Amino acid sequence: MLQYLALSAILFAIGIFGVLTRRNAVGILMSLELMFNAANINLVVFNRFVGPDNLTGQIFALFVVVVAAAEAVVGLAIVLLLYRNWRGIDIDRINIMKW
Amino acid sequence: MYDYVLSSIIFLPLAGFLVILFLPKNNFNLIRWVASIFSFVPMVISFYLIYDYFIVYSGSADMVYIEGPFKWISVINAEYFLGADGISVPLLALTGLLSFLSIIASFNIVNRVKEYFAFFLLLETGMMGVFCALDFFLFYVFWEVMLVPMYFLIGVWGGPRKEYAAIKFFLYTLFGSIFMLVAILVLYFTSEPHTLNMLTLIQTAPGLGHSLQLFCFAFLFVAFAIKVPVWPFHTWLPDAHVEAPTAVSVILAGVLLKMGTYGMLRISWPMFPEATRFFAIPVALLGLIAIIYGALVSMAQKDLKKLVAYSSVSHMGYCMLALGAWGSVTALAGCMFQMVSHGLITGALFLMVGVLYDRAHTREIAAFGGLGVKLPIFTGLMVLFSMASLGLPGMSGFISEFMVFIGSFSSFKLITALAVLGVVLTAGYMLRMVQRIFLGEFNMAKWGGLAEMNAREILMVAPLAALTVAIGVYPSPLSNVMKATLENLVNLVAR
Amino acid sequence: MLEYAYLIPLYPLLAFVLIIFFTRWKERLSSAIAILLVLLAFVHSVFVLVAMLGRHGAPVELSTPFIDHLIIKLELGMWIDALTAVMLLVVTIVSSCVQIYSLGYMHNDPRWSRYFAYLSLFTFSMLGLVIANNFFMIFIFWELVGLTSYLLIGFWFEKKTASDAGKKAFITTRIGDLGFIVGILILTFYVGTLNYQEIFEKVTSGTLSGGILAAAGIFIFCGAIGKSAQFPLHVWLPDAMEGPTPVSALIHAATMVAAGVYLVARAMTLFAGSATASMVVAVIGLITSFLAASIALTQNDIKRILAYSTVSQLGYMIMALGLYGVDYAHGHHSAGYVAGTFHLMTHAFFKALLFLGAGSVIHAVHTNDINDMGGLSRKMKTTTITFFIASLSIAGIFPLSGFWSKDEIVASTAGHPVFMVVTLLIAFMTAFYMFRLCFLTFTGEPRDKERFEHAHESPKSMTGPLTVLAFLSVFAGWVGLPWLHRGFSSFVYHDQVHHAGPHYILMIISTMVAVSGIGLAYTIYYKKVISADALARRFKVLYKLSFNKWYFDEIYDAIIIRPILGSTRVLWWFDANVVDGLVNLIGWLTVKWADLKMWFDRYIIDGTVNGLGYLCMAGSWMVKFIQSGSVQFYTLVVIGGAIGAVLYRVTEVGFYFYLIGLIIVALLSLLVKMTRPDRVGTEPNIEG
Amino acid sequence: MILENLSQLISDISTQPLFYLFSFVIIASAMCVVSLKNIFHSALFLILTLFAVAGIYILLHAEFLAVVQVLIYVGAVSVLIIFAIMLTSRLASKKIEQSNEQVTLGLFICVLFLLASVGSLTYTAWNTVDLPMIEHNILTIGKLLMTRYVLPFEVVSVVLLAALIGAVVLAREEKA
Repeated sequence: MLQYLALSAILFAIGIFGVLTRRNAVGILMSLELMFNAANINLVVFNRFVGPDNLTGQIFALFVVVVAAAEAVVGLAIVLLLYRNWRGIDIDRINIMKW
Repeated sequence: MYDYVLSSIIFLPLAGFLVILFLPKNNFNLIRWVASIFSFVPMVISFYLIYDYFIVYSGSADMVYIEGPFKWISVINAEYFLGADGISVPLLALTGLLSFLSIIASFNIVNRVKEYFAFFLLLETGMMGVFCALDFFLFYVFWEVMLVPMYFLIGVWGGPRKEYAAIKFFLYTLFGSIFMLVAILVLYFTSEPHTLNMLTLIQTAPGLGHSLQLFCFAFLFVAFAIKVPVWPFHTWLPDAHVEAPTAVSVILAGVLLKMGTYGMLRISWPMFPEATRFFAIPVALLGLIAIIYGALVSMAQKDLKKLVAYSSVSHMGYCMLALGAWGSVTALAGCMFQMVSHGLITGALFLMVGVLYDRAHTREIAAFGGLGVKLPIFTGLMVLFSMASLGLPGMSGFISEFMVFIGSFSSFKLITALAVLGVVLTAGYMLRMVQRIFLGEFNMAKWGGLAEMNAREILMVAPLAALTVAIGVYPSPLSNVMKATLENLVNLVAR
Repeated sequence: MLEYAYLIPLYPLLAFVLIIFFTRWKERLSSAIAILLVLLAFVHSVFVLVAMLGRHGAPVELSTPFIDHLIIKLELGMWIDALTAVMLLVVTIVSSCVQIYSLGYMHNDPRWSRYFAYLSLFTFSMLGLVIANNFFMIFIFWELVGLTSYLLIGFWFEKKTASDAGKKAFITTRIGDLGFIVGILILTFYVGTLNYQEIFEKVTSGTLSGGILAAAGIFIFCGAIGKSAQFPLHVWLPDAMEGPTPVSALIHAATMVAAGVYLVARAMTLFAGSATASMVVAVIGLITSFLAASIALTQNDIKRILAYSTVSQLGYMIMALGLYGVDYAHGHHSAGYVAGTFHLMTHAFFKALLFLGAGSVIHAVHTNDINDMGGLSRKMKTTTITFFIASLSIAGIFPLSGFWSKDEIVASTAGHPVFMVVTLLIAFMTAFYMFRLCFLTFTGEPRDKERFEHAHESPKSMTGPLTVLAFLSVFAGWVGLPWLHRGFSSFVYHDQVHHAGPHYILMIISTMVAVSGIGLAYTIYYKKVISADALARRFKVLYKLSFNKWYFDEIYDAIIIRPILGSTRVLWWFDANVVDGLVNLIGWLTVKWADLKMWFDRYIIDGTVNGLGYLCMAGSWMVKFIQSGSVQFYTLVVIGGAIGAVLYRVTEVGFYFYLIGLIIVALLSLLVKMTRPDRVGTEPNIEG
Repeated sequence: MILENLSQLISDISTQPLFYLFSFVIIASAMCVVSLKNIFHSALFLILTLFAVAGIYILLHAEFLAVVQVLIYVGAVSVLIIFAIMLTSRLASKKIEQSNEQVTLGLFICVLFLLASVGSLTYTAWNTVDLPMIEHNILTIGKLLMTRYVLPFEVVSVVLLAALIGAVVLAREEKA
């Protein structure tokens, strides 16, 4: 079980790294997807090793997938909007909320 | 019907002040006439008061027309308490008269007319209040109330060095007031129960210890002496007088200086008899110094107004000399007479100087000469007032000086004999002034355009001239007004 | 009539008031009012004199309180006795004459009405002075007389000398008045009253005596010294001649200057009680008399000669009164009192005449300098005759009035040899300078032809009074003829009648003295046997001393006036710089102190507060970079924080370790943010 | 059926090598996703990662989830992403810097996160049970979704709808 969880952690860490470092908004979204997947792996792993007598983990993973899809849709729409308004989707440039 | 007569005298000008605040700024005539009316009515009341006092109360030494004491600030037992006696009634009348005449004399003010007259009426309230207040706190409040408008009157409408003069006047007087405040506090906290009622304090304050009496006396004396002004506290006076506009000089000389001597008569002397006796000789000496010194310095003046200002120092010296002779009713009556007559004469002199200045735009004595040819009425009046000032018999100045001399001779032989020298010195500078301005060759090219006094100007000095002569010829009504009060005062000091 | 005598001064006062307030613009009417009312006063005075004669000089007193609650009673009142009655008459006569005379003398003067108003005011004051019944009232009028004298001396005030003279007169007499006031104060204090009779009772009863009496007497005499121009205050009178000549006649010859003598006579009881005071009076009188006569010898101004003559004659009277006091104090009577008062009366007439005559001359030749005159007798008959009469009278030639009064004065010096010798010497000088004046003015050849051509006799209004006064100069003295037993001496007297009787030897001596004086003048100035210039050169020192009036003006200027004026300047400097400087210094120090406080306040107190503010600002400036607007950075921080929290829970290392670690992370991230070049085109490009 | 057989097959053979294979693929491709300069390549690697995750799911007997993963992620989301990339940037041609200056810090944070999570994984006493998975889990999931989890299911559908509408509203071209 531990190696699955470790994998999930690594994947999550990579996702974090991506979120933190990617400059491209789409890239951030993709990193987010990675993190979702890491979480899903966790859900599934615990379902398999902690509560194999029911499928709650998997069902939640299912929901997560759905929500992730929805998130991706909205996120990408926002990315489009950004692109339209800023002539680019470089997150660094979008800092008008700074001091 | 006398229930609120003093309050009405005090607060009518204040009402006028408020009314003027609501008048349109550019309607000069309306403002002038409103101010005149609001000072005319108190004048009439104050005249009626002195008449009434003379008829009804002149034999008694009690306070009359009493209002209060009403609770005012109960935490410190401050009360609203007014009253008048033989000392204050003549001064009230003098204040009423001079205020009205000054307002008439101010009709030629064109700069910030509204503020000017508003301040003037406020000033009158303060002055009247000082002469009526029987509560220490009230007295102090009026004393200070009068400072502020005076400061502005000098500082805004004054001459070239007005700011300097105004600040000097204000700070100097305030400096004195602080001493007074300390003395008031001492009196308040040493009285049991704590009180600020002057009449009560006159009864109880002599019970203070010797040193405490001397302390309070000295502190109050500084406050009053600055106002008088006694040498060497006098230097604010020439500056303030010279820089102030004519009417304000009149009030300064005519009324404000009297508040110092009034304070001594009303407060210091009866409240601290022991200290009064202790300090009698120094006070008389200060008077002597002021008489001689003021006269000599006056002789050196080149500015006409400054000459008159220094003559005030000299003349108020007679009051101090008389105050030193506390044991003599004659001396104190002389002091009162001198206060009144100095108010009339010096007020008139300042008015006359103002009249001349309005025309010639200079007060340099050396600039004139021979004006007697061109301005006979002006010259006549000016000579009249100069003569009154140098103590010519038949005018009030003589009566007061003579009474002061008679009264103080019984206490101080040598000092009085030396003070008599002041009479000659006064004659010296007054005649020099008259000679250099009115006599001699007339410079037609330079002063040919000078106009004779107009009706308004004659009317504003005529009452002063008439009163000066009237008191000089027939002083006994005035002396009867103050007689009983002063006798009582002498008894109080002799305690 | 007697009980209404107080009206006498009021007539001219009424005239003054009427003229000043109502008829100033109507010149003729003004003068008419003035003259009419003074004549009324004259008539009233005549009635009073007659009434007094009827009562044999028994006094009348009336008074009203002035201020009554003082330690002494001040009152206004009248005291009529023989002396008063005589003085009233003298004053009104001279005043009337002078006012009528002025009609001619002052014609075309621009200040005509005012002139008559002043004259009326003067007459009022003088009459009030005479009629007073106490020292307070006499002092009042004493001063008023001084005022009118001032006004009239400076009447032509355009002339600097005139206004100077007026000022000098007023101030000099006022210096004397200082003494007068002190005398009055002494009386008030030690006697408690100022009423003549009450004081005199105290003196005669011996309540008041010794040093205090002497002091009171001497101080009161100071007033007389000033008013009567006695040494050392005599300097003002010659200068006072700058006034119009009729004024000189009225005020500075006949009446006002006589006020001092009147005062001494009036207060005789005081002096008579103290030999010291009387001696002072007598000595002052003698010195003055001699001094003035010696100066008169060499003067060239006609009016100044007369002025010095006046001073000299007043000294005579004062001396006589003083000697009377000395004698009386030593217990025996002499003729001094009568002599003084008698001479006061006769002198008034002939001196007024002299001045009016001089005025007439001046009116004719428009100069005061006798060197420019000469030979005027040919043109001015009346003036010449009257002037000679007056001169003879003052020189003391039998039987003119001056003879009788001067004779009495000489008689009163009996028993005082020094006084007698000097008195005779003065009499000689008087005769000499008077006739020097007469000869130079009226006889000989005109020295200034042009002026002589224009000279003419004065109008009737001027010669009329001259004639009246000439008449009086001749006959007024006859009321005091020594052979009369009910004459002047039995009417005007002090304490008791002293009838001296004629001193034939003295009469002869004094006549001889006078005649020799006239003779000397005749030889020098009429016959010109002896050259005046040669004499002057011979006695150069004396001549210079006399001609320069013994340098009194110069000495006074040097030792009194300059020091006083100097001290005024010093004091003014002192006042402006030391006293006021002290005030300003305190003000300056306060301001400086306030500046210091302000500096402290601004940089230390406020600096602390502001420093804190700056610190906060600097801190927040640094911290603000956290608010980078970069979502990723926020995420970083959130995650970092979360991890930190987890690590803390897991590892259980000290909290502060993590805190420090977090801070390090935060600072590192800040560093990153701050060093990052801001390559952001921040403006959003919003289209549509 | 096939799926079940597949999982059976997998469980039969030792899962270890497969796990490491998938893990390697996941980690490597995920790293590519976050670090490649070309965003389009990243997207492709993302697809690879998602595939590998689906493999992991199979290893864990979550066949249905694996299928869903492939369908939704690989099929829908990835396509969406690629579209977005193509819409928003001249992608292939761009070789610009794709990561910001937080790289070091981010790395540090990630390492810390790893340390923390691995640490906690190691030190946690996992309450594991050694039971076989439920048979026929697709059937069971279907049942559960319709019974016990019907409410979350509906909510999720509403969420999807909302996301749909939201995306349309957001991405719609504003009419001028």
